[in-house]
Amino acid sequence: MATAKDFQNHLKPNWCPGCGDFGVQTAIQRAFAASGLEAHEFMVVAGIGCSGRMSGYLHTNGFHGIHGRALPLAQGMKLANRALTVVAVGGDGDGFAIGAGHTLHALRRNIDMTYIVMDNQIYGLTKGQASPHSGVGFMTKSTPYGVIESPLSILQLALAAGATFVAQAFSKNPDELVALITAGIRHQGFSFINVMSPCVTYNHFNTYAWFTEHLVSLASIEGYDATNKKQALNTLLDHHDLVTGLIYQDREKKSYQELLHGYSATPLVEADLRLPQATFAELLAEFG
Amino acid sequence: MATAKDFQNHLKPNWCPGCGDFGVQTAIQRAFAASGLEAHEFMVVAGIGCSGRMSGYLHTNGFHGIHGRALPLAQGMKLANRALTVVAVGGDGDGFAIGAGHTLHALRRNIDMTYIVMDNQIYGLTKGQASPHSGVGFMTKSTPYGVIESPLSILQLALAAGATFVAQAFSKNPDELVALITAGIRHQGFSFINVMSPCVTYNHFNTYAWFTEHLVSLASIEGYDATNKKQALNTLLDHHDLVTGLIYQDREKKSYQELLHGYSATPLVEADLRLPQATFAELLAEFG
Amino acid sequence: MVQQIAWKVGGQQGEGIESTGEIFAKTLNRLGYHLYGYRHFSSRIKGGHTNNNIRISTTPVQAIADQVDILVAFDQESIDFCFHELRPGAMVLAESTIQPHLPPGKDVILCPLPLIALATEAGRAQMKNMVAVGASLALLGISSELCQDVVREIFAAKGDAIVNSNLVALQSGETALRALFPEQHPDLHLAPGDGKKRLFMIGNETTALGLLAGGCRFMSAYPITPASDIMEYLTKKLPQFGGVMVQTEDEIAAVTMAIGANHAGVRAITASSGPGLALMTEAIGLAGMTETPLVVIDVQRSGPSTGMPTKEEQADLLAMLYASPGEIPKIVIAPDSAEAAFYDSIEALNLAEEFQCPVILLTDLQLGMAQQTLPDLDYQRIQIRRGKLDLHPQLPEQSEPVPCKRFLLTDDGISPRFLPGIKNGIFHVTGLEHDEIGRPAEGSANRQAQMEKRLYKLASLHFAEPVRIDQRHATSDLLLIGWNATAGAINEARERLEADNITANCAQVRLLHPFPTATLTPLLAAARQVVVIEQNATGQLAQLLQMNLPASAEKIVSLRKYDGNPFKPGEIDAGIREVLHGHS
Amino acid sequence: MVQQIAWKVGGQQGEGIESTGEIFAKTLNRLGYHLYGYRHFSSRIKGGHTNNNIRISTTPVQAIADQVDILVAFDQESIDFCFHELRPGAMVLAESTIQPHLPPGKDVILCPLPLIALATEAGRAQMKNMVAVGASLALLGISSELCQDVVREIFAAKGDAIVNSNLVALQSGETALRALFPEQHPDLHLAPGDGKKRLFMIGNETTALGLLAGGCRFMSAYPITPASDIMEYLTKKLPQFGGVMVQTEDEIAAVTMAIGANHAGVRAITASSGPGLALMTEAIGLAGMTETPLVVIDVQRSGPSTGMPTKEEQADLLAMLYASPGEIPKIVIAPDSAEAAFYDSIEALNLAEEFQCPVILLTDLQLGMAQQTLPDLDYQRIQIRRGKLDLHPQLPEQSEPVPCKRFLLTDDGISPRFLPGIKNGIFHVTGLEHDEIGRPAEGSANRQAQMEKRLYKLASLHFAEPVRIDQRHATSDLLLIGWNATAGAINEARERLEADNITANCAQVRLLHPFPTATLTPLLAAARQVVVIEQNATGQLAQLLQMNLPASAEKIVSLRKYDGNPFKPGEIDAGIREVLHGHS
Ligand SMILES: Cc1ncc(C[n+]2csc(CCOP(=O)(O)OP(=O)(O)O)c2C)c(N)n1
Ligand SMILES: Cc1ncc(C[n+]2csc(CCOP(=O)(O)OP(=O)(O)O)c2C)c(N)n1
Ligand code: SF4
Ligand code: SF4
Ligand SMILES: [Mg+2]
Ligand SMILES: [Mg+2]
Repeated sequence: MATAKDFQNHLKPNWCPGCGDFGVQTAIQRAFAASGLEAHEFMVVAGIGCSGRMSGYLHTNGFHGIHGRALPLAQGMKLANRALTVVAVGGDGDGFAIGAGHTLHALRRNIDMTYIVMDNQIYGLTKGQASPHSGVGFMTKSTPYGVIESPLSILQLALAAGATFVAQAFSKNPDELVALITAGIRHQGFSFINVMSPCVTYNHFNTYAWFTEHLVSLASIEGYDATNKKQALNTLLDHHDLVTGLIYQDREKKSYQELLHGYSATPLVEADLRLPQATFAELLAEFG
Repeated sequence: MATAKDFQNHLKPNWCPGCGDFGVQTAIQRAFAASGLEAHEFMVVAGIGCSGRMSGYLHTNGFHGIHGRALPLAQGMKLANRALTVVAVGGDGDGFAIGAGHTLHALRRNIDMTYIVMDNQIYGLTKGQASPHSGVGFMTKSTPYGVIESPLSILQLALAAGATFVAQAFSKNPDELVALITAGIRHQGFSFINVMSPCVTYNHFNTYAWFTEHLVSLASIEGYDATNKKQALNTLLDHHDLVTGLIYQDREKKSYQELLHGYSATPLVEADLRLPQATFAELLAEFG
Repeated sequence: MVQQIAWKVGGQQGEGIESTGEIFAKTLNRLGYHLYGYRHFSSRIKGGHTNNNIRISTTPVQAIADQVDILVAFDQESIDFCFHELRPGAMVLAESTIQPHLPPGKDVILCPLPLIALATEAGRAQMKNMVAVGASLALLGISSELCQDVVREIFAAKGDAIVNSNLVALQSGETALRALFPEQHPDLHLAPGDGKKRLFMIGNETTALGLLAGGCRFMSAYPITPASDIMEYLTKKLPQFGGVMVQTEDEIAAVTMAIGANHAGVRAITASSGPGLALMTEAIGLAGMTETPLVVIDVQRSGPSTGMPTKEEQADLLAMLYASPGEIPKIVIAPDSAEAAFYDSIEALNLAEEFQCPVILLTDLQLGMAQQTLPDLDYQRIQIRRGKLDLHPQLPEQSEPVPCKRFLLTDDGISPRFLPGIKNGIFHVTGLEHDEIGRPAEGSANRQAQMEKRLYKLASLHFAEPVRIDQRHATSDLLLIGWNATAGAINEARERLEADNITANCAQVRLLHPFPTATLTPLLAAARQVVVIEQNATGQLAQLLQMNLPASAEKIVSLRKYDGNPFKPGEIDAGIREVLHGHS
Repeated sequence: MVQQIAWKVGGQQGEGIESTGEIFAKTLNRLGYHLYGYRHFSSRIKGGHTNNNIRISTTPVQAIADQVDILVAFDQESIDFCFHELRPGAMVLAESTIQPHLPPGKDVILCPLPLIALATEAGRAQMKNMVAVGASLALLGISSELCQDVVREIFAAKGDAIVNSNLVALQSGETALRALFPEQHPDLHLAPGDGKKRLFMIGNETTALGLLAGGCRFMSAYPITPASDIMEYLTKKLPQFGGVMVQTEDEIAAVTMAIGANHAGVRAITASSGPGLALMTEAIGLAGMTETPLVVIDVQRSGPSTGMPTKEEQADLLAMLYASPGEIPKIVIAPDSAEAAFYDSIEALNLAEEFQCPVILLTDLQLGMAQQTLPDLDYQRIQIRRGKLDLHPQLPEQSEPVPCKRFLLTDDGISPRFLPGIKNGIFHVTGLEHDEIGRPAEGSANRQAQMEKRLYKLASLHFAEPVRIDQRHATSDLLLIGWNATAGAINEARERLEADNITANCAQVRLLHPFPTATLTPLLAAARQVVVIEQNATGQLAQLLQMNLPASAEKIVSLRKYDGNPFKPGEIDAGIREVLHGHS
């Protein structure tokens, strides 16, 4: 069986020393190993951003696409080959600004795949502009007088979009992150994991220390029931989204693939491309 | 003072007889009149769809843009001329499919304007494909075997996006609709009004009769407090979003214009475009 | 006896104009006529004038006629709207209760008929379309008896009662016409058809069918006129083959999902029109950069912007050639008929995989929506060629964690390809500039090598018929060049010119990128004057010809139409004669 | 004594390479030298090799030098990376603790210096950059005393202690160099500057400043390299003038918000690079159709797709000309220098309002990011022209509820315009085809009239200097044509050719649409050979020239570079000589 090592490729990431994305990288490697699958069975589809470089730092199949489009690319791959274990990764700008529409629709579509966001509440790669998750008052290159829009509540949005698996983690708490990614991969449907992954270069507000102080583990909330959507929403409201753990999971709802009419049980990539002559004749017969 | 008549332009709308959008049209005309403003003070920005033709059927300024982009167009106009009363209108496909990202971000940006969606849970203009708000199982031209994605919960999404005014109405209940549009225009921030506006041609499921049967007025819910976000969310969950009335309003939060640093108190369109020579010299002096 | 007739039916949208045309056409098809139908829409769903123009001929036709011989009018608006198109002596069969009247100025025969009353008598007022068909057939000298089988076939599923009442309605139309207007009209009597029933399809259907036959098993798309037909056909049919059509949230998702599916190894496509293609621009660049096969169909409509969504135009050509952030390999194919669209769709899928790049299949509204009879589509011509894709590669053990060389530099610039998910076949791709193993790389030599690899790989492209040449003369007065749906009209115009001893060769350009300069050079050289006929305002193909064949640039004249209506043969004929006069 | 020197500093990103270059440049600027600086980035935020190449000259320069005279290296990687660029006899000032060594094969002088140690001694290790500046100035023969005022000015805000320790560091660099390497290098001694301090800016700053001076009061944008500078400048400055910069959720929102603001009457812009422009394609069509003024800035970078975001390229040209669903009026301006970008930005805003259409201001990464000294920007040349916009119209009473004629057909195709919100001035616009009052309309005559109105209104465009012509000879062996940032390198190459008695005229094309055919025709006619020099792989300007000037097509040769690095003068010189040989 593959170990975390088998997912390493010895490339030195181009992230700044201390960047939260390192923690996500090793967590992904451990979770992939924990899933019992081999390296060639994964497909990691990445957005553009510092976080987007992730696909190049894992020894699996990877597709580093264009800004904001990791999710539709990934969904296409999964539907084309249901045997692939597809994981999309990207930044908060990638997923909640330019890609916001795709994120909502991927959540509702519920294709069996996993989406990991490295949320640093800033645009890292473009050197420090505000993201949709930047806090009010935050001064960035694009907001020299401070952010004046309220940050989107990513987690509540996910629930409203019909998500069947919503979790949040902290890149400095790798064990919980590994467990959540592993659970997400196992989930039969779309799993969304938002990871607070500090940008040490451009976000001096939402730092490791800040998260350590503010994040509350759902495990510490007595009687928290992740299958209860109402409780999930109310808890998020109470804690201003600053929780970690599995927030909500719907184990009943079928995935898109299961619901698709006529969908090939074997990977579509293996389908015979030629139409039998009789079938072709039948198709023609409809036009006359 | 202007009356509803002053907003009529005697054009025969190209909607099918019985289309829900007629009710929205007259409600807008009445609400505009109720606002005490004159016809030339409004700017109606419309998306593309049957609903998008609205701007042409009102005697006010109108901009009929491209599919899904009514909101950014409208926000640009409002910021350019804060004296204009800006109202964006469009369909559920326009606002929640192709325009979903803009909708979320307009909600969080909270510019002082109003957005009215004519939600018929179908693509009318393109002759009957599923919309993001179509129900599961609904057979349309694009889903001959039935819709398999859960509909987006538009109202819960709006709340999660940080909306400060969220309402829902039914095009067949014009008095409530007029009241909500009027309140929305008065609201100091972004007001979102989702109007169930049946498509009599392509949606034979979500019909007038269906809505009449299923919609619950918030007025009938005892102790409903529209300033309480938690209650709003829980009520939506309980009623599967099938409520009408003012769902949530935050009267405290300042609008984007109020928060903008240095923003001209007079309409920006009136600003002097020439820089004084001394100012220009100061700007140059920074480079050397 | 005549060899062809132009028939038109007009009325309000939603009152059965479509079905009237359909029954009429189906009947004539079974009698062995060639048909070409083109619809006029109003920009509304119900109500508003619509008409369906059907040309009936004993020989193949691919253009709408200059004039209408028979107009069936359900309302006065239809008479007023279509009057200018009627030929002198044309017949207007009009519903009598509307108290039809003719505008002044043309010698046209008005035949008021109680269509609704007869239909009501036969069972249901809606059957007025059947009454109109019966009357129309009578005018053509075709006994309604010949149509009874068609009616039986069409309504079989609805039960005997419906079949019978429709038969009665059909018959009553014929009877009424003969009774009320007994005069014979030999100028409307059609010579007999050849009795061979043909396919009757629109180009969007031949395209969609070609895609299916060419192995497309995945489509992601967003609805838009006039491309939605393709999506609506494939969403019905793909599940029969295990495949999927996903209606996405927008066109950006549509094209990127298709790129994802292609990358994984399914033949996947998307289809849209100008506004949607505009939104796909960035992603098409990604397909080019990652060398991912991709077929995108652009059914052009009238722009700019939302423009006139139900109207004809050919104005996306240069945009399709050049729109992309940066320079990529791209193949642009423009079928010149609905029949060609079938084979070209298959070829587009093949070329996308062979050259590992995006292929744009550019059609236009007229080609996509005109309903026409077609020769049989040939199963034997369906080929699946997947190029350097190895579905069962023998791969050496991947002992080091280094990706496979997806972008291996080769002589022809095309790298071996296998699908992701294979043991020892781990690979990585990126939209950043990259090295052979698909890792971001900015070195100068590598950049140049990869750039040249991508751009020059199309040098080995062989496209069967890049220009459809109809060369009657070694040298000629004229060379008429067009693309997409104009072929039929150009051809008819040419015959009229030839009849006046003006020699003309014809060429319909089918491959627009890489541009078939070598094929075109001798053709242009052999003509005294080159007229480029296009449905746009800036003469886009003419510009391309000028760019690529500067030696012939001075001979090139551009004939354009951009009012949203397809060229009629007479308009082209007249336009060319004007050109000739201007230059003689 | 020499008239110019190429100096370069290299090290890891994040360790102060930027500030080293800045202090060095600021000092030299105050001494009256002309400067041109170009940076090399790694695709990472911290770490990875970066370097800053500064050319210092007693006369204006606008290109990077062929070879480097002095390299300051903080690490071995910088030596290895830049070695190939060093001229024989060049000096390498290297941090001694890295134990620097030179690759074999070139006669270069290595001077290890204890930069860090001296800096630490002076107070802080980071001041190694100041030590390096002191040593570099010493090499140029410039006493560090001359720089003391600069240091004082730069650090004034940080207090006397910082000023003083920096002065010490500066001095120690000079002292150490003279002590350790006392040998004189007259080939590095710079002739004195003219003592005139100039503006020192990047093109993105001149562009942004031009926009501000041209009355832009609204910007909506999404971050992207290399355009973000414009947004970051305007977000700081606009509030000072009551204006707004909105960072939007994506580029589609950015451009449509700017269209909205322009429609309401504010001069509004957006800026991006290739990928962002691709996403704006559809909306630019809307601006064209609704005749809304709009300025979009495209700072080109290396594509295709995400490509090489920090590298130079000029590959968006044809896309900018043709990308749009359908055909619209569009003006495309390409400033040929950072200075020109200032005036052209103002002109872009004027033309957008005068012609009521989108204007693309096309620049490139080199032009946008190269730091350079500039002649003063002239306040007197700032004009605001708003065309047919009437801010205080006298309108007749709008007694009928009919919109005003926003799309009135006029002789020049440009309709009178006033802003929405005025009593009696209610009007409507739509991206659908429309009539004069802005209502959807599909009639043939109206369509044709509106289409012609839009497309032909640019006929009256007068652009001051559509081609920057430097014509030394009535007829010449060569005409060298370029666009955007290549002007400087082309000019230097030209001098070398002329020195060998090869006569060459130069032309930098600045207006790309409508194409300045009339201006170019005599120029091309007067040359024996035309070389088109571009930073792309397909020769886009060459293609355009071929299309528009077919009579000269055979003379046109394309010289291209597409490895992401700007042309150096020597590369152009060599390329042209190859062309000449190939053709002689
Ligand atoms: C279409 C497009 N627009 C803009 C960019 C520039 N860009 C690259 S990454 C990025 C955002 C980075 O932020 P985020 O997604 O949060 O990722 P992070 O770097 O913080 O991990 C932007 C705007 C681009 N590459 N493509
Ligand atoms: C970019 C683009 N894509 C697609 C279309 C085609 N289109 C026009 S309206 C529409 C959707 C209509 O649905 P909705 O927004 O719900 O409006 P309705 O007609 O139901 O009022 C679509 C897909 C378009 N005009 N532009
Ligand atoms: S800039 Fe921020 S997000 Fe990017 S690598 Fe550095 S620390 Fe990480
Ligand atoms: S199709 Fe539906 S939405 Fe459109 S006008 Fe008709 S009823 Fe209204
Ligand atoms: Mg981020
Ligand atoms: Mg709808």
